[in-house]
Amino acid sequence: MGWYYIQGILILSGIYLLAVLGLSLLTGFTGLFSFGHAGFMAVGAYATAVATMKFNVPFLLGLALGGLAAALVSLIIGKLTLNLKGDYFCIATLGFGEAIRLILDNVQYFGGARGWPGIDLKTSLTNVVIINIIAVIILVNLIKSRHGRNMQAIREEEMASQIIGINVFKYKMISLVISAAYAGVAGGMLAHYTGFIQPRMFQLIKSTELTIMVIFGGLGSISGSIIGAITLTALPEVLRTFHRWRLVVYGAAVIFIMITRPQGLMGGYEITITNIKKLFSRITSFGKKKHTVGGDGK
Amino acid sequence: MLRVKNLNVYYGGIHALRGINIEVQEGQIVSIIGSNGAGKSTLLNAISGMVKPKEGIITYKGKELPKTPHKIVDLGICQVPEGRLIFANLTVKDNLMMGAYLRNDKKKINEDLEKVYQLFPRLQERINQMAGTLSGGEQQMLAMGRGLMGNPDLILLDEPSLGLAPLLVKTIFEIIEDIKKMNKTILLVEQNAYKALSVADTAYVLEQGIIKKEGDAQEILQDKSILEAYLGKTH
Amino acid sequence: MTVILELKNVTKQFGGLTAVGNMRFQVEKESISGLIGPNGAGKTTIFNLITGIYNVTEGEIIFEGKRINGLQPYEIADTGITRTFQNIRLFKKLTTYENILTACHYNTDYSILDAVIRNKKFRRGEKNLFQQVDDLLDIMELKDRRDVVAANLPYGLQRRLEIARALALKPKLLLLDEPAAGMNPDETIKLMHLIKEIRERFDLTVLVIEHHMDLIMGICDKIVVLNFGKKLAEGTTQEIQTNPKVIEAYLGEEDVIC
Amino acid sequence: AQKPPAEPVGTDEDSEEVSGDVEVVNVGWIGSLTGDQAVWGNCEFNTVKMLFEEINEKGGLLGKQINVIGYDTRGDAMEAVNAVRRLTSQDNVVAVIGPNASGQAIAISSVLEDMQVPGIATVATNPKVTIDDDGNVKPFNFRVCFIDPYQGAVAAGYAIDVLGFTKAAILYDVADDYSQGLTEFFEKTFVEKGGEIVAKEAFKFGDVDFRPQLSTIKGTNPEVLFMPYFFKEVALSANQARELGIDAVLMGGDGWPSEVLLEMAAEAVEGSYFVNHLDFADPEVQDFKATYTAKYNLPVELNGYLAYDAVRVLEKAILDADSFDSVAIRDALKGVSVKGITGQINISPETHNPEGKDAAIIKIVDSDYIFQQKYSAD
Amino acid sequence: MSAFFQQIINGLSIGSVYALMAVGYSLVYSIMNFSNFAHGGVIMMGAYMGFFLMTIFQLPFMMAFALAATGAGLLAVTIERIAYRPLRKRNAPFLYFIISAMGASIFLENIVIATIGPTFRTYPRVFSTTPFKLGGISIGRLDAIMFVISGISLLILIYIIEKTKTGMAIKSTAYSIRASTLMGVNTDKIIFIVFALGGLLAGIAGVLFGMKYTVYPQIGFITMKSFIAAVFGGLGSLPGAVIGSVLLGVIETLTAGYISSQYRDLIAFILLIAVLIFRPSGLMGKITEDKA
Ligand SMILES: Nc1ncnc2c1ncn2[C@@H]1O[C@H](COP(=O)(O)OP(=O)(O)OP(=O)(O)O)[C@@H](O)[C@H]1O
Ligand SMILES: Nc1ncnc2c1ncn2[C@@H]1O[C@H](COP(=O)(O)OP(=O)(O)OP(=O)(O)O)[C@@H](O)[C@H]1O
Ligand SMILES: [Mg+2]
Ligand SMILES: [Mg+2]
Repeated sequence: MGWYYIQGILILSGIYLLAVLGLSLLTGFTGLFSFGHAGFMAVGAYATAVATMKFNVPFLLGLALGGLAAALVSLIIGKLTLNLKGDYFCIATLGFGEAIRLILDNVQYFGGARGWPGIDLKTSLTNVVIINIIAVIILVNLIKSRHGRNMQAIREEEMASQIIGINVFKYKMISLVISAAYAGVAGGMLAHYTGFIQPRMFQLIKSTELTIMVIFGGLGSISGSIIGAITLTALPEVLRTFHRWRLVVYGAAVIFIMITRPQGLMGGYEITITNIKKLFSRITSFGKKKHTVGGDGK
Repeated sequence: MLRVKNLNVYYGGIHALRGINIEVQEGQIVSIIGSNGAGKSTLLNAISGMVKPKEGIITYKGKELPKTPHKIVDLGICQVPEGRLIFANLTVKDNLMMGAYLRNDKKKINEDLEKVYQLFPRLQERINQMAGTLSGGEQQMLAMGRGLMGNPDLILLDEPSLGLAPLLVKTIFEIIEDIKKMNKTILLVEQNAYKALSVADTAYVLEQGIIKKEGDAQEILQDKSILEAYLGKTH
Repeated sequence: MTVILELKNVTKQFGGLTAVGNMRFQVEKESISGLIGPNGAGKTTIFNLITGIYNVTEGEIIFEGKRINGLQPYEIADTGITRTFQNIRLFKKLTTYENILTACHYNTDYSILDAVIRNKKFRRGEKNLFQQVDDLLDIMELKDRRDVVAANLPYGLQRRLEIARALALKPKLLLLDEPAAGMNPDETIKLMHLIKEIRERFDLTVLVIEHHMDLIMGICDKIVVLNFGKKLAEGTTQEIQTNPKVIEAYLGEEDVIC
Repeated sequence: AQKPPAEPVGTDEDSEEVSGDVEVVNVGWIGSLTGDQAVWGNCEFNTVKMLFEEINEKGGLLGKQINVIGYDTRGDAMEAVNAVRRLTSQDNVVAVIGPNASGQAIAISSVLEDMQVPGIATVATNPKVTIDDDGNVKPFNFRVCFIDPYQGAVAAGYAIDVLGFTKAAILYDVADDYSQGLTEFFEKTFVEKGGEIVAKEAFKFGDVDFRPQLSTIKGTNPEVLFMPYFFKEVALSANQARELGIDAVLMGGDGWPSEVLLEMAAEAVEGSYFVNHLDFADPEVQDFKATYTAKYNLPVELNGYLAYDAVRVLEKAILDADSFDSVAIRDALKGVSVKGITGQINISPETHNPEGKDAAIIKIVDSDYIFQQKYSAD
Repeated sequence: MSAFFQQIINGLSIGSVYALMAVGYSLVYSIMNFSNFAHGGVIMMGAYMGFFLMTIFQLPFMMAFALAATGAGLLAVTIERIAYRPLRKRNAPFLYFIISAMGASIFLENIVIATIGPTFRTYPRVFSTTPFKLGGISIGRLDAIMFVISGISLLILIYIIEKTKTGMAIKSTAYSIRASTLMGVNTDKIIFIVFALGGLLAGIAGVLFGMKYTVYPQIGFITMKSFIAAVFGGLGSLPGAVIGSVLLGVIETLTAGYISSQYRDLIAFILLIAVLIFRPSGLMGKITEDKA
């Protein structure tokens, strides 16, 4: 019953998941907060559409080009803003996201605000799943390497990172570019899923939702991001019959999660085979020692 | 004046203080010594209300201490914390004024301010510098000065000589004795056990959350085993 | 004996305040040198200048014959200088092991692509790193705290971990900013031996700031004394201990205890 | 006699429910119940619910009760796609009414084609809603409103031919597809007919202050100022234009009519013209208006009329098809002809648009919407 | 020439709207060190409260104004209690606060849509809306009022923060809650005061905004601009928030008037980035060097 519908939700979750994975690298592992990722998705969506529809590039290559385009844009943005701290960087990315949308609204070659209909429907559950598996593997391998560790060091303490020889700017940039590329590919898949793109699909609220998914799942946890993306894409669907109360519940749910589980669902933990084993042995041995991360000051 | 009974503190699974009992007499200097991670700071934090004990009663002047830290400060208990915790975004002067936050006697405050400047002339030189840019030792002076500005009856000092030049360490201990003369009570946590014991009346040795030894400071200073464990070589 | 680090007329001003003025001294290769002076004399500022956290207002800093001022901190780390901080700066939420492992990143050079496809180069590189971390944990006696989150380590061990993290870079010059602060005399003495040991083991040059005279007098080949941003004296431990100017400004008359 | 307000329908239980032995057939609706377009969406949904109740009371369609399952789209195309996927595959609807914006309508069109369920858009005015890029008509997509080019052309034609203006200025919302569409075709027609566009200024959705643009426009002394956007912005910009001393005649499209407009900017819009789908004073409209207002205690927004027509078109198509089979309904929709509230609706089999539907020109006189004439672009 | 002055006046008028919103936002930022995205929601609720007090309850304007401002203050405090305090007690990083704030903002906007409805509401007319005329230039009455009110509230806030003990406690709490507590500061009370003040300003902004434009659930959207203005001026700096707002208003206006209204936001934004490249903490923000 309703497989077509469920499939649709799965595909959409998968598309968002891809963007969330990228954002997770940036936010969860490098400690940078972006409100502009919908903008990167937009760049990816339009670039992919131009490649496949105007130049007849094959779908997968088109996706790669979409990712590349988003990466290039992020390179420029990063150059300008990665030296900014905290909220300044947030607002700068927010502005860039909006700026990208404003440009797309005005450029009639892409259909302007009226959008671009008639894009071939190429995104399927199969290719979404395969691309996501590849994306997760790449991300996990990256994070569990010296490069990923350098990013985490930056998240923890910038000055000390510098002192141990980490080129902070470079690693922030790598993180931003990779995450933008993920968002770009996600955008391309979105374009070929709905067959229609329009600048207003990539509003600020989309960036916000991506960030909420990352934090909901738990910063610095890839399995958390996966759970976050799927739960939060599905949640509004589950609530669909609540009509206008739906977003009220959604807003309340976000607050509730934050105040009851401020480290997010997974909070830095990963679901891996070893961890499952550990958990199991802990349960069986009634072990109760658990290190809590206690900080003082703020 | 201060009595701690059967105090137990946990950090998550870590049992940091295990059934601590101490007593502080009015007008005395009481030293607590112990190695790293023994729980010294935790004890002071429990008294000032910054950590919530799981078990135990702390009474001050016969009454149980309130739970909220600012009310404890209001009773005249002031902590000069480990790691200084000065307000980096405020000037030196404003930091000192924050020390007197709960006081309203303008005239007395200004007198005390002068006193602090006398004790630490460097602070007077830097009146308008942002406290965050002070050197480590200057920050320590500021933290002490700020503590004194509260005009407390009981001062909790957490490693006041940390990071101070030898000359200044001497000064600090002189100041501690001065403060005692002003009829104030001091609970002193120090790594510099020799110095701490020499100024103290009573002392407690804390080890892994348990009081290992307590008694007259001079007696402890004579104790061979203590000397070996905490003083390294003697001079 | 060769000079590894040289400060030539280095000046640093903050607004109107001259924190370091016209500073000149040399550090010899594989020596342990001490930097002492009253609080606020400018010791930490000198470390900040050497490691590129502050820019020099005037003067030059020469390391192994090359000028390093003007470089980014990470580039200076590249040349072989690293440090610890007076106010501990660890990667707080990472474990002891991860703290050191991160700092080891220098000692392998696999690229991002290598990491993503997990090829041989990557595996070999990682294995080397793991080995190195284990060695360091051994030397620094942090083995039993391997998986404790740095923020939850007691103060003394945090300092030790900072040194371990610095050593992971295999530096030529190690700057220690008050490594014994917050340690009791016993621990201080242990630390003293440790510093000597690592100097031997890693052929290090060490420049150390300390207020614990036991430590300074116990290990330093040479001492530089600062006062008000200026050099007050320079010499061997013997010379310094008996220098009346130093006694007046810093040590105090009384026989010094720790 | 009045009935109590309907329960919000559309829960799963509702759709599976079979009351007595009368079968229930589901029809889908989508639109914005939340978000910045919620005003319109809510009115549409209310209208559809109300009309279905009336139909059911009169014995239903082909002996069956019809039930509407409505989902919110938040004005988001992705949500619209999800909602229609759910309607067509899980709720087994026979047809979909809505949505109220072109972006969403185009986004869902491939789902409708896939699932072979016809959709009748209410106020999606972009030509691409029913026609694909190659100019072929999309088999399952229909609409009951006229399209942007038509509306833009009507406004321009009326301004130049009837009112005799030759200098026009445009203020539009660059982030809005509707506004861009109208602007494009207004400009095209106006220039083709020999008029001159003296200023073309833009704002962005969410703005509330238009004085910078209006000050520029003022400097060009237009005779007519075309404002192709929705009534909140119309009210604000009209007020601000008057405040700045612009005395050009204001003109707009079907985003204008609303009680709120007159409430907010009665003096400023006095004497203005706009293109509409119908004459509000038309006696045939009054019945619906009165029932709706009595039932929901709200004024009817323009979308309500178009939702009304969408229901009528669907009703007629089902009767013509004599079946609830989606494909049969689709076949019947092609060329369906019914008297709607906005005029006679003849769905063209070639374009799936209501062809030959005259626009109504309305003038605001003494704070009232006064019908001027039917007007069609050539 | 008069067209140019008219544009400047337009810019000041838009800027004063941003300023009124930015001051409250910046105030909360200065103590909590995070962007309180729920501020827009509070502004919106303030506008609705004022509207209903004047229409349904038929209260005179000044009374409705005062009550709405108070109500918004209470609302801001409530949000702090529910959405931020638990995080504060756990020393959660600033990201969590932002997300919680966004949750609150989504919640507020949609609860209004679900209960009051999505329709726009128009304030009853209190002042004559005919603008002052100065030569060929028109100046809106409400604009002038907003300008004055944001100026006055700025001065009052600066006085409180720079000259009173409470102000010092606010600054110290902003830096470290822990250390302030040790000084005897009741930090919960200080935070209460800050949110109450922030909410009060939001309420004032909301009512004036509603009167000038209209009331609708998405008013919060416009506060995005005021956030950008606050960043422009330097986060946490109250004069910065006002100057940033006014400048942003004028720049936007001149861009729209003389360069391109299509790309107005883009150009304004590029300017913001340019400022941040040269002054990473905004125009008036303090550049805090990290001392090792
Ligand atoms: N916030 C915290 N979370 C978890 N564990 C903590 C926390 N604070 C302290 N501990 C642990 O509690 C124990 C006692 O710590 P405390 O700081 O009281 O020791 P101390 O005697 O003051 O040591 P030091 O001389 O290093 O200051 C230590 O094992 C420490 O690791
Ligand atoms: N960023 C800064 N801005 C202004 N003044 C500064 C800054 N950094 C340091 N100073 C000042 O420069 C002087 C030297 O500071 P420094 O930290 O080098 O002292 P230090 O010798 O390390 O002292 P300590 O032993 O107390 O740590 C101090 O007076 C300090 O206040
Ligand atoms: Mg301690
Ligand atoms: Mg120092």
